[in-house]
Amino acid sequence: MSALPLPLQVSLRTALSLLIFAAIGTALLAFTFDATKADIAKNEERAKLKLIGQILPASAYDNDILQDTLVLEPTPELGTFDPTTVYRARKGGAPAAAVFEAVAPDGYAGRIKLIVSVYANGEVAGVRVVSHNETPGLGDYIEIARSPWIEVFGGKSLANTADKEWKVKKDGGAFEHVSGATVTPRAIVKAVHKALGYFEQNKDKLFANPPAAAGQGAAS
Amino acid sequence: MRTLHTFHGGIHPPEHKAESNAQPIVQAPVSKRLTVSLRQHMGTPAKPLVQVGDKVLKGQMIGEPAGFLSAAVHAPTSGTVIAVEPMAVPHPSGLPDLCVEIEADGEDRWIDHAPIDYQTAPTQAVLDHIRNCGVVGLGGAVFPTHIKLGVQGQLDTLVINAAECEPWITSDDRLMRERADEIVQGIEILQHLLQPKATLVGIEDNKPEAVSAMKQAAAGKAIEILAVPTLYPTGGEKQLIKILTGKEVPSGGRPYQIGVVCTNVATVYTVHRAVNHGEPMISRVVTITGNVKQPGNFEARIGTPLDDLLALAGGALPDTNRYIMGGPMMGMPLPDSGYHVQKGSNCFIAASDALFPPEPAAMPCTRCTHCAEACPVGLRPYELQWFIRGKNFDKARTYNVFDCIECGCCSYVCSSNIPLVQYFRYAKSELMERDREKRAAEMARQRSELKQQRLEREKAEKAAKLAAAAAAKSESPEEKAAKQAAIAAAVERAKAKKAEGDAAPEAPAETIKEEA
Amino acid sequence: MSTPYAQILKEGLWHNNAGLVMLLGLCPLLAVSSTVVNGLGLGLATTVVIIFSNAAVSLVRNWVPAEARIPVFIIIISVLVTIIQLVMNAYMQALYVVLGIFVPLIVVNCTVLGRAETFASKNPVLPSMVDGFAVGFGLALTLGALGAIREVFGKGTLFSGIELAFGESAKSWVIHLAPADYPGFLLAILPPGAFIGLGLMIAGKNWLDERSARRQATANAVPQAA
Amino acid sequence: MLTAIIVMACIAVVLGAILGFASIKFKVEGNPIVNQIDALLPQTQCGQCGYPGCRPYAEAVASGEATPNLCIPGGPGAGQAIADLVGVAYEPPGGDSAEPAPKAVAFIEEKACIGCTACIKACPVDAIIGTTKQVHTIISSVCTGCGLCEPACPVEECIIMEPVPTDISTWKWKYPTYEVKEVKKVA
Amino acid sequence: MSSPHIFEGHGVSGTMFRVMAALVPGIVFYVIAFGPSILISLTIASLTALAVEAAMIRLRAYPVKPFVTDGSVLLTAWLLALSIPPMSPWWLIVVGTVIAVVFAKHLFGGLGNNLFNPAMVGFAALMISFPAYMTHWPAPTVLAGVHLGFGDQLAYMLTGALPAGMEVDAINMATPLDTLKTQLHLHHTVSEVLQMPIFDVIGGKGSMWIAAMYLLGGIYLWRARIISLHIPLAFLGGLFLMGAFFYLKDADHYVAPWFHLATGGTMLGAFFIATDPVTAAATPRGKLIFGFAAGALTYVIRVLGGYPDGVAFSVLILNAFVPLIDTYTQPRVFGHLKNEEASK
Amino acid sequence: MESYLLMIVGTVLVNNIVLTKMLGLCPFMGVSKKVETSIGMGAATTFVLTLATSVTYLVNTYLLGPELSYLQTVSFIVVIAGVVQFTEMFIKKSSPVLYQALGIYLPLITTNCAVLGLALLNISAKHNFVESVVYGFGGALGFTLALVLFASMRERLESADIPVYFRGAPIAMISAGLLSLAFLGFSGLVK
Ligand SMILES: Cc1cc2nc3c(=O)[nH]c(=O)nc-3n(C[C@H](O)[C@H](O)[C@H](O)COP(=O)(O)O)c2cc1C
Ligand SMILES: Cc1cc2nc3c(=O)[nH]c(=O)nc-3n(C[C@H](O)[C@H](O)[C@H](O)COP(=O)(O)O)c2cc1C
Ligand SMILES: Cc1cc2nc3c(=O)[nH]c(=O)nc-3n(C[C@H](O)[C@H](O)[C@H](O)COP(=O)(O)O)c2cc1C
Ligand SMILES: Cc1cc2nc3c(=O)[nH]c(=O)nc-3n(C[C@H](O)[C@H](O)[C@H](O)CO)c2cc1C
Ligand code: SF4
Ligand code: SF4
Ligand code: SF4
Ligand code: SF4
Ligand code: FES
Repeated sequence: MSALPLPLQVSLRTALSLLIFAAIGTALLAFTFDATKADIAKNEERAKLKLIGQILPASAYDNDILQDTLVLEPTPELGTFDPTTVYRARKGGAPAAAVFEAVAPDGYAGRIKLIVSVYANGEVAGVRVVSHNETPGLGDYIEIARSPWIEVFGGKSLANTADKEWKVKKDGGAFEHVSGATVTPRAIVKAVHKALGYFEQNKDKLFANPPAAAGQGAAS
Repeated sequence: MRTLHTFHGGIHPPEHKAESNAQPIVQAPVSKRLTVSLRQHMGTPAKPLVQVGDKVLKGQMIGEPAGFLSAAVHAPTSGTVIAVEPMAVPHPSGLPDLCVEIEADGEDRWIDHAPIDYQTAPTQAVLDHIRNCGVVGLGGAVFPTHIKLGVQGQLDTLVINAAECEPWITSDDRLMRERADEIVQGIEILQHLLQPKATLVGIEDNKPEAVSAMKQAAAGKAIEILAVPTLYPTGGEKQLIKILTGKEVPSGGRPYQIGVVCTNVATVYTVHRAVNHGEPMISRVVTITGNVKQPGNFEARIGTPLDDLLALAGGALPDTNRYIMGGPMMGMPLPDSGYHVQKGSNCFIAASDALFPPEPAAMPCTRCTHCAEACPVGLRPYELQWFIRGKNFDKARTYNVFDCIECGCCSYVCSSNIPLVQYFRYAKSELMERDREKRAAEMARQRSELKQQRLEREKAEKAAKLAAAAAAKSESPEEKAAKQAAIAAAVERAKAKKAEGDAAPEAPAETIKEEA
Repeated sequence: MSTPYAQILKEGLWHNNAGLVMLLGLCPLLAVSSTVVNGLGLGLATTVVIIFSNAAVSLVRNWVPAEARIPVFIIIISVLVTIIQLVMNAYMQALYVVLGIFVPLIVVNCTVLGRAETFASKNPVLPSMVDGFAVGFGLALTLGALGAIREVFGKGTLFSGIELAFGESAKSWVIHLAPADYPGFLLAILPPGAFIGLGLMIAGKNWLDERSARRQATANAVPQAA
Repeated sequence: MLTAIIVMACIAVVLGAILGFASIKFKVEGNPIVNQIDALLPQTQCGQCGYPGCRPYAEAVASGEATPNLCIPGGPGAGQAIADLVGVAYEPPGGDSAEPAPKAVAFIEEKACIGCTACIKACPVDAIIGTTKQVHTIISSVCTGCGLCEPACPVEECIIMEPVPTDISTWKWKYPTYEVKEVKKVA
Repeated sequence: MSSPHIFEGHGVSGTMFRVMAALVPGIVFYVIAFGPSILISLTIASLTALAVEAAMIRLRAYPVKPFVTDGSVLLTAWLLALSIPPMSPWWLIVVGTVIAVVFAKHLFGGLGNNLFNPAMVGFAALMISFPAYMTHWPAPTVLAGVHLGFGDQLAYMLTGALPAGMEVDAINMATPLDTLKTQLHLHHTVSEVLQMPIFDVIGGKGSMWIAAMYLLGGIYLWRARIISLHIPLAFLGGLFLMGAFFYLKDADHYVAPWFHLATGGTMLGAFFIATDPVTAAATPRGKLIFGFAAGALTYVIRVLGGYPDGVAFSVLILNAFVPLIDTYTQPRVFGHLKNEEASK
Repeated sequence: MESYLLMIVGTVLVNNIVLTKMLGLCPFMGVSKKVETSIGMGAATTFVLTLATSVTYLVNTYLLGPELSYLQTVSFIVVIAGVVQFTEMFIKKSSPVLYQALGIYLPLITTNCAVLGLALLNISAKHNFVESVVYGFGGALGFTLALVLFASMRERLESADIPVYFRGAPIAMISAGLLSLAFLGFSGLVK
């Protein structure tokens, strides 16, 4: 080794020590990763179930909802630009409800991402806001952590609420809103309304194919 | 008709010329005692030529020019030298400076003096004559005039500064009204020496009488008399040159670089007295105004006590509590009347709090930019004071503090009453001090490196020598001992000397000054 | 080169506090300190990383060639951080999600590398770990304190979000300091509040330090005068 | 696991090679920082910093061997500037911040001088002229006032440090004192 | 003491009180349009500001009197009070004033040292902290179905209580700018939106009168040589040009530029806020850049951004640029060449 | 094209990495005493950041993939260190002048968490290659803008009469706070 020119020698020495440390480090990491993999996956599952649990009572279904999924291509009616996952709840094998993503594009400060669960009969089981940029302190009462407002959708359906009632009170509709911040609820009401329409029209397709292969739903 | 140009900024303070410009110049009697400072000009002070007890004649040189940037000082009357020592002089530091005090013998006897024929004499002789007559600029900077008049090369314009833009002062105004012909003769001397293509006299248009007197005197000569708009500081050399010629003296540069020489009218008059009459500069016209009974202009000997002049003006009113030498914008404050006329004293103002209300308390700068709008140089005084307050002098330099002419416009308009000019003077003197220190440090470093090199060289030489003398025997122990004994003896001697020296202290010997 | 442990602790916790004095590791300090729980959570994670990275660096310091020193340290630190990341994800996922990108960013927290460089690479293992603890815990305390200030002003609570770390049952630990209709001073929680809050904390530390220096000075002066 | 290690190993080797190469290629030639520090020092060459002159001290600071607060004539001003330059915190030297003494120059009482040349050797800037057994004189315009010659002289009261007096030509304008601000009195 | 020995400056308080005087006509019309509550806001803000200023100066051991009486803090308080909705709760005004005076002014060293416009810092802090309170303005007296007297307004501001049987919605409404923005968001066209009653009174006439009065005050400031016209004209120009550009592009979705000149904080901003000498650019060219950019940015924030009015934020953003602007727009100094200046 | 422009406006003004995302604060505080140096630091960071985001994108897409995602942190930081080192070499070789100007800042960039932060954000935002590069470049521009503005403000504050306990770091923090407050005015500009 000493026969090599100095720069090369030093390069080699550096590379070698880095190599050793990188190898040891990576081995350690790989080991930890393996050790925690199961826990992490379980955690993620639990978190998802918890979210779904908020908008769909566990009693409403008996299948493994996280495995019974369907990937939707971007859908303008739902306002989505990326593929999204639909979780399908079944009771005794019959369609019970679907949980899917919808986006309200015209919030005060951009897109508001929702997750909506709808019973097979077209009735809303629940809605939650997943992410939004609305003004803190003004438009953020749509978060369940701040106010129960978002629960106004429970039980609403196209059948029991006429199309022209799918508006905030200020615009003559049926939905409450906080005075001074109508833009946000207006956007959400519109989005949920559209999502219901989409659900009605594609109900069969949504529940149609057999449960997707395992693993597809876990990718996120 | 020549088109006049303008400069940025400027202000219109109340003029207060009427108080003193109505009466003719009064000849002030020779005072009993005259105190003449040897620092009557910019540059190196004159070297005293007289000692206490010497008899001097009027016009006798009592201080000789020391070096190039210097001018002579003369006895203003005949009499006896009674003191050559530091005395109070008008200087912002309030420090005393070397003066010659003369007790007048009342005879006022001239020393022999003769005019010089400038048309025929060699230029250098004329310049030397002017220098020996102690002619310095009377416009404010008291710059030795012979240097300005010795400019070589093609001169474009000779500018005669008769703007007299400072409020209250009227000495140039009276001089022009009464002695326009002499002034024109003086201008002709300058024209002869400098050969300018054009000669322009700038007079502020608030002195119409002076303008017409000068126009009359200059009729038919190659001298243009121009009335310029009244705006302080039109009389600033660079500003006047800009107004009259449209040219700007480059920053840090001198007018001659753009082919201009600018002198004050009173200076020109003094040149005329010196050249055509052979009279050295021993008197000047001084305005006494402000809080006095009868303001006016007086032709007074250099060294005349201010008190005597005040008496001629009817005395200062009772509420007078300070004096200003010069105008209210650039003049120097004097705490009392115990000062004397200098060559540069164009005016003394007796001040009271009623006439000159003390400056209100300063508040922080609000960046209102009034100062920048008023600054004739286009500086931004608010930025400068901001940096200077933070002791960030380098920034002050990059923001051109050295271009400030200390005209005071910014302080005058400052809506927060900040003494801006003082900040700038402070910063300039700090920066100059730093530059001096830097030069000194640079020199010290070079010398230290030289010494280091020398030591190394010597060490090397010594090593070589030692090697050479390795065979030969080294210094004998006896020799060494002898050396040491010699040193010890010297120490003893010195101690003894010191013991006796305590009784008879000696004047410290001068340290040798290296020529810079 | 080893310093007495008390000295190390004092330096790290107060005199050379990473957040307040050295102004290192500012991003996590400012970005995640919107509540006490977030602040302390990341602070403690950082502390663990510094302790172990200091230990590891101190262990291998004699075997690493000079020119590979920094990269090796970086590898060590990033491996440790990833381990913490995985462990947090497995056992405190909620908190992990909230802290987000700032967990992996512990790698570039200059404090960690700084301690490895200036202390651990020159000292034995135990003092290095103590130093790691002192510096890390000093940072964690700063984070917690800043989080407390911001949380109290911004939400009127303390320890909100504690359930992220300790599960739903911990929700009752949250302290409500303000009446329910406190409108919340959002500025404190938003980025400007983070900067201003830290500025106030540093000024407060300056004030405390100067006060104690003045006290010490008068205490010293008295015996002299006597 | 194996892929993981291989991937990381590749990255590490590439980086290591680059680093090693770089560390040789860019060995710092000379240290320009020394000149910058030297420029900030007062060049009094007094040795109060504990180094034989300003440049050696500058070298010491640059190498991290000395702290920036040792130069007494430079005072906190120079110290702070150097600290900023090399990026360390400036701490005032221990004890009360001694105001730098007013500038003085050395002066040799000619009657006392024995011409031993000891002061010449001590003077870092060669401000003293004279040869063996001759009366020595100091060129005051060159003297930095470092005072090193004073202790070197074997004769007492031969070399005296004389403060440079302020006169009209060395007088400086003061900071304006017109501020509304009152200085807080420290209890 | 040294030269000069004569002075002309009016002192800081002279300047500040004259600026306050210039605000008075605007305030009078404000009272006519929105009722007397603005006077309560002004009082609360002024008292808070004076108290906080005195406390800060006391803490710093400076002489209290000259600073507290210099009027600058009162001006800050007034401008803040005029920017936040009248009938805001008292604590909102107090919090805003404290932030303005303590954080934006005194921590930077007090008068003359601050980088950011204190009143606007106070406003912006309130805007992001309490948007719910900051976006709702009382309906102009003519529009409100009910009329609140002075006592009612005072009680509402201090306790939040309305006279029995009255709802907040009855007296509050979004401002014209806010309404315009929201309605355009709903894909209405400008002409449809301008049919709404609110534009009749405020956008059309009420607020135009207030704006005209501020303009009048601004002209007085200019005549009194307290401000130069560089900033206001450039500000209005920037706003107008942006407005005209978008208006000409699509008149259905962008309202005519003169609407922008007459609404919101435009006139107050152009003549009283962007001109704050301490925090605005100070070189002549710098002032033009500052004003123009602030005006243009005001439009951008109003029309494309998240806030109904952009004056405060655009002034604050430009405040941050002031040191750079000032550095690179230094005017030529006498005797220096032109290009010499560019390189600082 | 327009979407990239919007992305740049978004990263520079609306979601400025320093003032809103709070990344890269150490150099933001540390290298902002002089405008001149801040420009140098900004330029150096811009170069490195743009390069680093593209290289990390490639590493992530082609070397790591989803299975090895747990190696992101480790591999990215190593790659960044390499990029910085490489940049230093390259600049020194190709432009000594540039090296004079930027050289001293380069080592500081490795531990600038904006670099790693943007690389990680790119992954979580699922940007494609071009987007990653634009995002990195925009982020760096935002960093430079904030840094230069802040430096100019600090230069001016140098002479301000700041209360004693607030001199230095505290007032710098508070100025940064107000700067970030001002930048909140851009929010909503790009949805
Ligand atoms: C800074 C700011 C943020 C706002 N944020 C929201 C928001 O997030 N959601 C919302 O619905 N309205 C928000 N608004 C209010 C809207 O501009 C508009 O005034 C309001 O939605 C109209 O409601 P109204 O019809 O009940 O008066 C915000 C206003 C401002 C000034
Ligand atoms: C050849 C020549 C050289 C000069 N050199 C200097 C000089 O070195 N320093 C100086 O202050 N003035 C010098 N001056 C004089 C200036 O131009 C100027 O007249 C003088 O400084 C007084 O200007 P003021 O009263 O406007 O300050 C020189 C003039 C000439 C013609
Ligand atoms: C602000 C300012 C105002 C001046 N005003 C006059 C003036 O009114 N009249 C004058 O002769 N010199 C005035 N000077 C002095 C001139 O700049 C210049 O020094 C003088 O004209 C040169 O002539 P001298 O060497 O004969 O004095 C002023 C200088 C300054 C800085
Ligand atoms: C023309 C003018 C405009 C002013 N505008 C404001 C302003 O918008 N906001 C403010 O807080 N102070 C303003 N002031 C007052 C004062 O300059 C301000 O409080 C300083 O920023 C405090 O240092 C203004 C003063 C003047 C003379
Ligand atoms: S004193 Fe200096 S800065 Fe002030 S106006 Fe005159 S030239 Fe300008
Ligand atoms: S005039 Fe006075 S207050 Fe106005 S900017 Fe100039 S220095 Fe500042
Ligand atoms: S103390 Fe300062 S001046 Fe003296 S030698 Fe050392 S560095 Fe030079
Ligand atoms: S003469 Fe003395 S005091 Fe002066 S530089 Fe030389 S050693 Fe120093
Ligand atoms: S922690 Fe972000 S740059 Fe240091």
